[in-house]
Amino acid sequence: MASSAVTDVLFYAFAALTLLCAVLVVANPFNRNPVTSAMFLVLTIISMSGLFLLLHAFFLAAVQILVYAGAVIVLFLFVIMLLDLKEEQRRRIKFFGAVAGLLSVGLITAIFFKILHHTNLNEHPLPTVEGDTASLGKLLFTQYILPFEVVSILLLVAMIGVIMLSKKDLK
Amino acid sequence: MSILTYIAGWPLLAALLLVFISGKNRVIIRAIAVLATFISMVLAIKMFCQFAAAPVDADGYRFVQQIPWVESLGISYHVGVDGLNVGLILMGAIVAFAATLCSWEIQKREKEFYILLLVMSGGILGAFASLDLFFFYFLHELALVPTFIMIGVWGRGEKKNYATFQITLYLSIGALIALIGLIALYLQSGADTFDIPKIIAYAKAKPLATNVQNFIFPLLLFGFGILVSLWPFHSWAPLGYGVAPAPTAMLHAGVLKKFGIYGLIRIALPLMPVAAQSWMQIIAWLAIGNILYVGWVAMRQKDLNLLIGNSSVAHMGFIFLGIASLNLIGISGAVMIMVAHGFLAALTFALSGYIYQKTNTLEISELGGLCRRLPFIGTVLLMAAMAGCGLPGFANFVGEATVFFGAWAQPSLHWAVVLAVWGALVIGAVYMTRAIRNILHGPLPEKFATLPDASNLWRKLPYALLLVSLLIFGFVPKLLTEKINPDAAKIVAVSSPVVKTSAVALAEIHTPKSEIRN
Amino acid sequence: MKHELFPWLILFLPLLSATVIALFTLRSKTISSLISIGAVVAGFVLTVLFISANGFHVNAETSKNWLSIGAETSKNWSSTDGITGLQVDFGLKLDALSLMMLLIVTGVGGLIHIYSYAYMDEDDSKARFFAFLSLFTFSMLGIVLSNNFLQMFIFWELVGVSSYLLIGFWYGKPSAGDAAKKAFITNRLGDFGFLLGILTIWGVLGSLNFGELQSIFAAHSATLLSAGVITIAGLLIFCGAVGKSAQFPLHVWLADAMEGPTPVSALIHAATMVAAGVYMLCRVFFLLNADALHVIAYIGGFTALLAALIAVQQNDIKRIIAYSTLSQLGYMVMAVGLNGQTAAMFHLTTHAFFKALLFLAAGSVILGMHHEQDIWHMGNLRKKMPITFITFLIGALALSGIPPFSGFYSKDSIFAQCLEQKNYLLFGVAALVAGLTAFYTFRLFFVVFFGKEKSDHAKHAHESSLVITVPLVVLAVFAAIGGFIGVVNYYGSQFTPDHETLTFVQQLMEPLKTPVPMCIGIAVALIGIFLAFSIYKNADTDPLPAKLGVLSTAMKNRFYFDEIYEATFIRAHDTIAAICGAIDRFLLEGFIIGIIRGGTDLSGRGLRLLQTGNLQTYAFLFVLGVALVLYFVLGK
Amino acid sequence: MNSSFLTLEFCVIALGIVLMLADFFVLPERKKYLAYLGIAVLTGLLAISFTGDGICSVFGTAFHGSFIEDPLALFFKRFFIAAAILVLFLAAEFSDRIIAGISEYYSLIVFALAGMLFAASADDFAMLFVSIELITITFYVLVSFQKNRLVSLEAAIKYLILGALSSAFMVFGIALIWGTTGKLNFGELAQVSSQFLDNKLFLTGVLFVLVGLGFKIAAFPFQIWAPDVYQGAPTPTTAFLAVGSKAAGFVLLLRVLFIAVPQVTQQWTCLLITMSGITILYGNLCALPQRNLKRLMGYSSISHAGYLLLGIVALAGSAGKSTDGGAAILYYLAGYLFTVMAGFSVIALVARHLADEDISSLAGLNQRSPFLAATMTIAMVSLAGIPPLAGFFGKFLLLKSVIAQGALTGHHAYYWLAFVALAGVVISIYYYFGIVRAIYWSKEAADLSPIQLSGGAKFSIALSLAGIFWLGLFPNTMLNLANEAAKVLGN
Amino acid sequence: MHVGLEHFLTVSFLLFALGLLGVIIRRNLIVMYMSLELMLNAANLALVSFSRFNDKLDGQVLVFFIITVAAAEVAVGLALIVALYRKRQTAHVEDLNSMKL
Repeated sequence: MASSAVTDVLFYAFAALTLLCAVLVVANPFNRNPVTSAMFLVLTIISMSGLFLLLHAFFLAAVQILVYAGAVIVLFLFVIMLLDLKEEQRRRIKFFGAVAGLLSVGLITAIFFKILHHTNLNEHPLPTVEGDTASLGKLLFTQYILPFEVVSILLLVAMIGVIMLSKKDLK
Repeated sequence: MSILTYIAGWPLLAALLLVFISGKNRVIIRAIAVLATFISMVLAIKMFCQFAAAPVDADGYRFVQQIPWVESLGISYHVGVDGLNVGLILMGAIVAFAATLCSWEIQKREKEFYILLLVMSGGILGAFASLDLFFFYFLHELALVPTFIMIGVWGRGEKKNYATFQITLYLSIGALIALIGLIALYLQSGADTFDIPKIIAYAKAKPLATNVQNFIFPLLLFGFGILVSLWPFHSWAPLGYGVAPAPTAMLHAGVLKKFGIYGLIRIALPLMPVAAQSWMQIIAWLAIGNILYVGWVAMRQKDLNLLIGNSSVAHMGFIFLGIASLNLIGISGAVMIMVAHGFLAALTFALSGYIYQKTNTLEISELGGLCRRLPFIGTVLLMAAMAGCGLPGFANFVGEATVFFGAWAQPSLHWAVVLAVWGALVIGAVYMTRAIRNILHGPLPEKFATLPDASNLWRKLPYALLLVSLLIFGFVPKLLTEKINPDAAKIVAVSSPVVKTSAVALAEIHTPKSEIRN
Repeated sequence: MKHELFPWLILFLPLLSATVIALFTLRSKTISSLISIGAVVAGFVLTVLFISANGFHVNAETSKNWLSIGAETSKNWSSTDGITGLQVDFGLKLDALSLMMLLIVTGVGGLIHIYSYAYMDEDDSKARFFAFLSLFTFSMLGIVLSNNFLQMFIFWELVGVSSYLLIGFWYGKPSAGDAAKKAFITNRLGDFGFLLGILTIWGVLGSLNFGELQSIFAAHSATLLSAGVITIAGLLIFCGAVGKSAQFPLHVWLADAMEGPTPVSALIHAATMVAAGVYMLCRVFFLLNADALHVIAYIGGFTALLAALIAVQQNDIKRIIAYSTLSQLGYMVMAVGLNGQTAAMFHLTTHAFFKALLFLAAGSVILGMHHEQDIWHMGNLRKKMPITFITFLIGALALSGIPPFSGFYSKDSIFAQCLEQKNYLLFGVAALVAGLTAFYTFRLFFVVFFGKEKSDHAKHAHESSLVITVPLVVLAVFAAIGGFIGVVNYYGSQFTPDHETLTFVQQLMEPLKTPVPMCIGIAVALIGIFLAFSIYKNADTDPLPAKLGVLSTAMKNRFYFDEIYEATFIRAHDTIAAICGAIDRFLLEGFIIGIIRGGTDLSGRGLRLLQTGNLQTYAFLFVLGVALVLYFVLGK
Repeated sequence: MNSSFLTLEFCVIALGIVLMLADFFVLPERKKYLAYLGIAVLTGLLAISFTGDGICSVFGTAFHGSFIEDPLALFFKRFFIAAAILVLFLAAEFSDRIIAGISEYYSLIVFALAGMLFAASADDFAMLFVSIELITITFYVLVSFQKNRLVSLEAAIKYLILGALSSAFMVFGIALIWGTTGKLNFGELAQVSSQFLDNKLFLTGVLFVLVGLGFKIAAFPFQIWAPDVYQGAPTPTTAFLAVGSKAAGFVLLLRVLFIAVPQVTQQWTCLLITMSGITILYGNLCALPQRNLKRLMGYSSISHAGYLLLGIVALAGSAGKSTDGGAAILYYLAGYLFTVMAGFSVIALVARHLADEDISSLAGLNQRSPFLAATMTIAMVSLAGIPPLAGFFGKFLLLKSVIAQGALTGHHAYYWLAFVALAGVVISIYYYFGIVRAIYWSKEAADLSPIQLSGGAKFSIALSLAGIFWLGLFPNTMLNLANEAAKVLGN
Repeated sequence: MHVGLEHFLTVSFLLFALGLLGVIIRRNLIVMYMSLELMLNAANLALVSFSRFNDKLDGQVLVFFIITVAAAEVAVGLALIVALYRKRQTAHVEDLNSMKL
């Protein structure tokens, strides 16, 4: 890491953005329209790809933006628009549910941090790996060829499923 | 093939055959059922007669047959008899035949009824003949399930569902606790086989550790105990028998129920002598619970079947007392009662079944004076009641008296014997004679003026058969005891220390001032 | 020993007869009754033949092993090894005691059988009746011939059940059913003690055989007879006798048992069954020590007095005789308690004659009266039923102890025994009872046979048929001469080794040896008869209640024993039963099972509430689950 | 690389594609019979798996260790194929109720089968992930296939959200495991996992994977989805979910717990005991008041997951010394397959014209079709674990393996677990017999018209029944197979 | 302080927790679904950072798979939601209430 100060600043910036946007996805105090959530999700994803860049995962950073921001979120928006979910605002988050949810999530988070705190992460001083397309592709098509193929079937299945679910009934 | 395989196999085979016969052929179905149980009974009698002459294998069993079944677990189909189960198998086969004859009156879904009845008969005969722990349990369960179904489908009365529920749950719990005990036993024995003779031989050389014994013994005691309606886990029995169709009650109360005790004697005592010793007093207490408490409960019953059911539970107490005595006399007596009570319970339930069929009620207060219309049934019922209160001449007396003597030989059980004798001679007499007084004696209600008695030989046969069996063993108990003794002695040899009865008593004689308190 | 087979035949002929009747000839009254009579008469003939061939003092045993478990232990009873075996023989003990009893049972029993032939003629179930009679005879013979305790217990029980069957013979009558039940249960109470006594003896000595036990006792009498456990055993065994011989406090069944047909009353309650208790006490006399005997004597005496008092105020002809039986049995038991087995057995024998006679005569009266049993509905029957009248008179005299009738001799020997033992209290009781006996017997006698007819039945009464009167006459003869025909000899030689055989004249004069008891006995009897004569000669109603007041009511109501038992023993049992029943029903069946069932059901229904169908809740629960597992594994 | 290992998988995928494409060439009314094509092919494959030389008898790894062929994998592959065959029979019966396209339905079943086959052979976390996702996503679609029924969609969405949630946990777990150890392959992980026993990050990772797999098998506390999904899904899907998906979860669970991280598993015996006990009780207790047959089967399936966990507990406790627990699981699953298929076949056939599958719809079944009545009875009795049927011997083996641990270690927890299992069995007897009672002696039987069975239905039910009896009466063959397969899990 | 693995992991954990929270408290199916995406992304972030600091690429390959699978899942999920909406005119969890207890 050549300029650690810069990367540090960038990390904090991206991390803060990611988390802030994530909070706004989940619990936007001003607006609970799903569209807003989706937009903040896009932001989250984009700032995450910034983090990916910091980690030298260039290919994934690109994929993240292309697939997630470009395709998945668009899909989300498309569906939201299709469904016309206006009455969402009228329903309020239930107090009890929120407290219980916060409590259990808080518990998990607390355990997380306790664990993280207690774990000695043996750091490698000089990471050299680069997540470029070529090396990733090589790995994907040699060692991970089988999962890759399975994923292709998975996509086929998903396709069949989506078509089946979306098509109008003939009868 | 061992004759035992045929004894248990014929009813099962017949059950299988019935599956493929249309339910409309009532006569054929009955004929097959009767024939199968008849053959099985004849074979059982033949086996009983040939017992003494039959060759004995190395472990002391006769008519042995062994076929490996699951080698990796050490399970094999292994049947054989010795003195402990020869009487039970004979009794079971006779009762099965009688029960089949008594099924004459089942009107609806006969085919299914006979199938279940045959499965039940075959299963329990197989369980008694089995010398492999797994099959022993397996076949018992096989016989048990039809009981629930029969009570549920063909039972009578308002409490049918509740009774079915209770008997199912109780017996399942009992069987499963016993199963856990048996599995633990199999594992702890270290013999790596389910073969009973092998386990016993192994345990003789390498006895189970005391703490292991103390852990497993109660599992078997209470597991099997629940199956035998050991107090205070008895409440399923009277109720269940109260609603059960007569043939089911006959087979279950008569034969199937003995499985638990047989298991205790066959498995628990020889393998866990130390634990048995330390549980002796508790078993005696529970036995007294059966005899006295349930006897009193029986006094309160207003329904004939409930009364018989409770009395049958009370009788189990004598068997447990015999087991608690842990000596040759007591255990021989226990085995004797098992056989005797099998005939008796079957007989009484057959009779109550007949009465119910004809009068449509078993409320004692509604009956009365039946002797006038039912001389045959009435006489047999009277004799059964007398056998039930331990009258000499019937096999029950021999067993009970033997148990009393056996338990008396254990000075620490004197108190129990006193109470048990009270239960046998007084309480038993009270409820039995009360019932007889109210059912057979007194004036005959108008509505029963045309009751038909058991008219022909077929109808009389099951009752006569059971009664004669009771009388034969009552008059000539040696037929059984001679067979029981050597094998009971083997069990006692491991499970009982030398009893110092007369030593104690005589020491007190020599010091004139001392008193003996019971 | 000649005719070894005869005793077996005697024993089993009645059983055979019962079986044959039950299985084959129930439809034919005549054949059945003849079979039954034949069996018992044949038994009598065989007994006579056997005795004439072997004499009374055979002292033999024949036995077969019946039940054998484990090793023979009786032989080495004194070793310290525990009892490991149980040996029960089926054997016959033949000595003067049992042979005399055989004669009585088959002889008197035979007469009763014959009498029944006519008495039960009208009954549809005559065949069944004779089957029961045969069964009863078999059981009684079994008791008599038993050579060991368990066998005796077996027949003891069989006697109980056959009496149950006979008492409840007219099962359609509710009272008969109740009486049978009562007799059976009361007997069972006694048997409870009996069996425990047997167990105690066996537990100590390891044997059940009378002969073996006797020799053990003979060899170790000092240690054994002073042991507390033997006292207890003796008393427990005596309980059996209390039940069967209807001693206080188990005397309540006997009077009710009169619900059975009259021959049954005669057979069971005079000659045989009730005598079994006394017989048994004599049989096992060797193991009764002084303490036990003491108790026995007083119980006997008390019973005698109690029953006599009750008898004074009864109005049912059979009940009066029944209480008289009780009272006489009290005598016998008292005699045993006073070491007078000979006297006891003597009285038992004569009593069998005259009491059977009285019962049968009463039966004849009842038959003549068309089944009317209340004495205050009778009267003036002496002319209409002369044979009955005469024979009844003989019986009554014998019962009252008027010389030279048999009762005089036997009663006198009991009196003498009291004095010999210097037990003046019991002597006083005995004398009082003798007076009462004479009084109530003749009360009955005068009311029934003298005075005027008190009902239409009495006016139209008639003498019974020959089949009935012939047994009466035969019994009357024995009741008259029974005192001096050698009975006492046979018993004496059985019980007292140095007994000298008396000649006929010596027997006749025997009471003179002890003039005091003789005189007192005769005196009180005469007083009793005189009182009865003066009060009841022409009485239409009983004047006594007015004079005795409360006492009379108490007597009439049998001193409220039934009520007391009802209120205590039976009530207690019923209460306990009710409690147990309630526990069973509500606690075990209802509460505990209810809780388990309800708890299971409820927890099922409760848990199910988690499955709200709401995805949010599901997600929450899922996450909560993860959190729990995390915490469970790593959180600590 | 030995790609002949993949013969079965290739054939199955090809079959799936063929079935899918056949949609274009087959007349609509004939499409129903495509199932029989699938059945024929799968039967052939099953036969090959037993007889084929060099196809299934050679064991080893392929694709850089991400794919493993061993007896355990082979056992499960046969199991899955058998399950798929029976499900296809059922689906063929069900075809008239699937309006969205029956050939797709068949092909999706076959694709799910492919996912299961991959899962059986998965030997690293990547394979684990993709195969399990293949199964899950296929099931989302399969569950929603009766999209004209609201419950079907609703079930699918519940399954989807909760499934995705569990996937997220699993993925995160995989990330943590890989992050701390640097290994994805199970075998390699096993060699290093002992160094990470106190690395809580690693343990959390394993735990999260466990969460994902626990979700698949519907073990407490991840069981919550099962009743709704079982109830809403089309019956063949439910059946496949109950056997196939659950078994896939178990094979992966076995591999992860006992091949990848055996030492960790050993540490967690206590957790597993608790999970198993509560799962048994939960399933059985909730089933008690249940009236909807399929929902009841959902609860029952939870309890059976609990019983199966007994075997896992035994394996965990024995630390690889004894594989009895594993064999018991395999045996139990085999029995469960036949039993559940028989049960669901009856439910599907009886509730054909009914809106819901209430227990009362079974009323009078013994008059409508004695064969179906007997089948249902036998299935329920077997599920309750009563001899001489498959369920009994399976439970016997499971109990035995657990008690063996109790006997060996002297820990009472094992005995308590056995007692809990016992209590569960007793409770279950009650509701299973409730079903039997409904068949034979309920009074209000509205519909008494006889039920016509097609040849295929008869055949498949007969097959299931034969399996139930075969496993109950002649356990030897299957037990040997199971023992052989379970040896993989020992050390 | 030098930014290291634990910083990235902290972000990842927080992201995961936020996603979890969203699934629990939001009632709109689509938003729930987005929250699930957040959780998956948290895993991705963890994998990528581990990949960097472990000096191995396998993690990134996994991320690749995860993204693909997630996309497929989203497609199916959204199709389902649409199908449900067509049937029931809602995308709200509380309206999914036809099966319970």
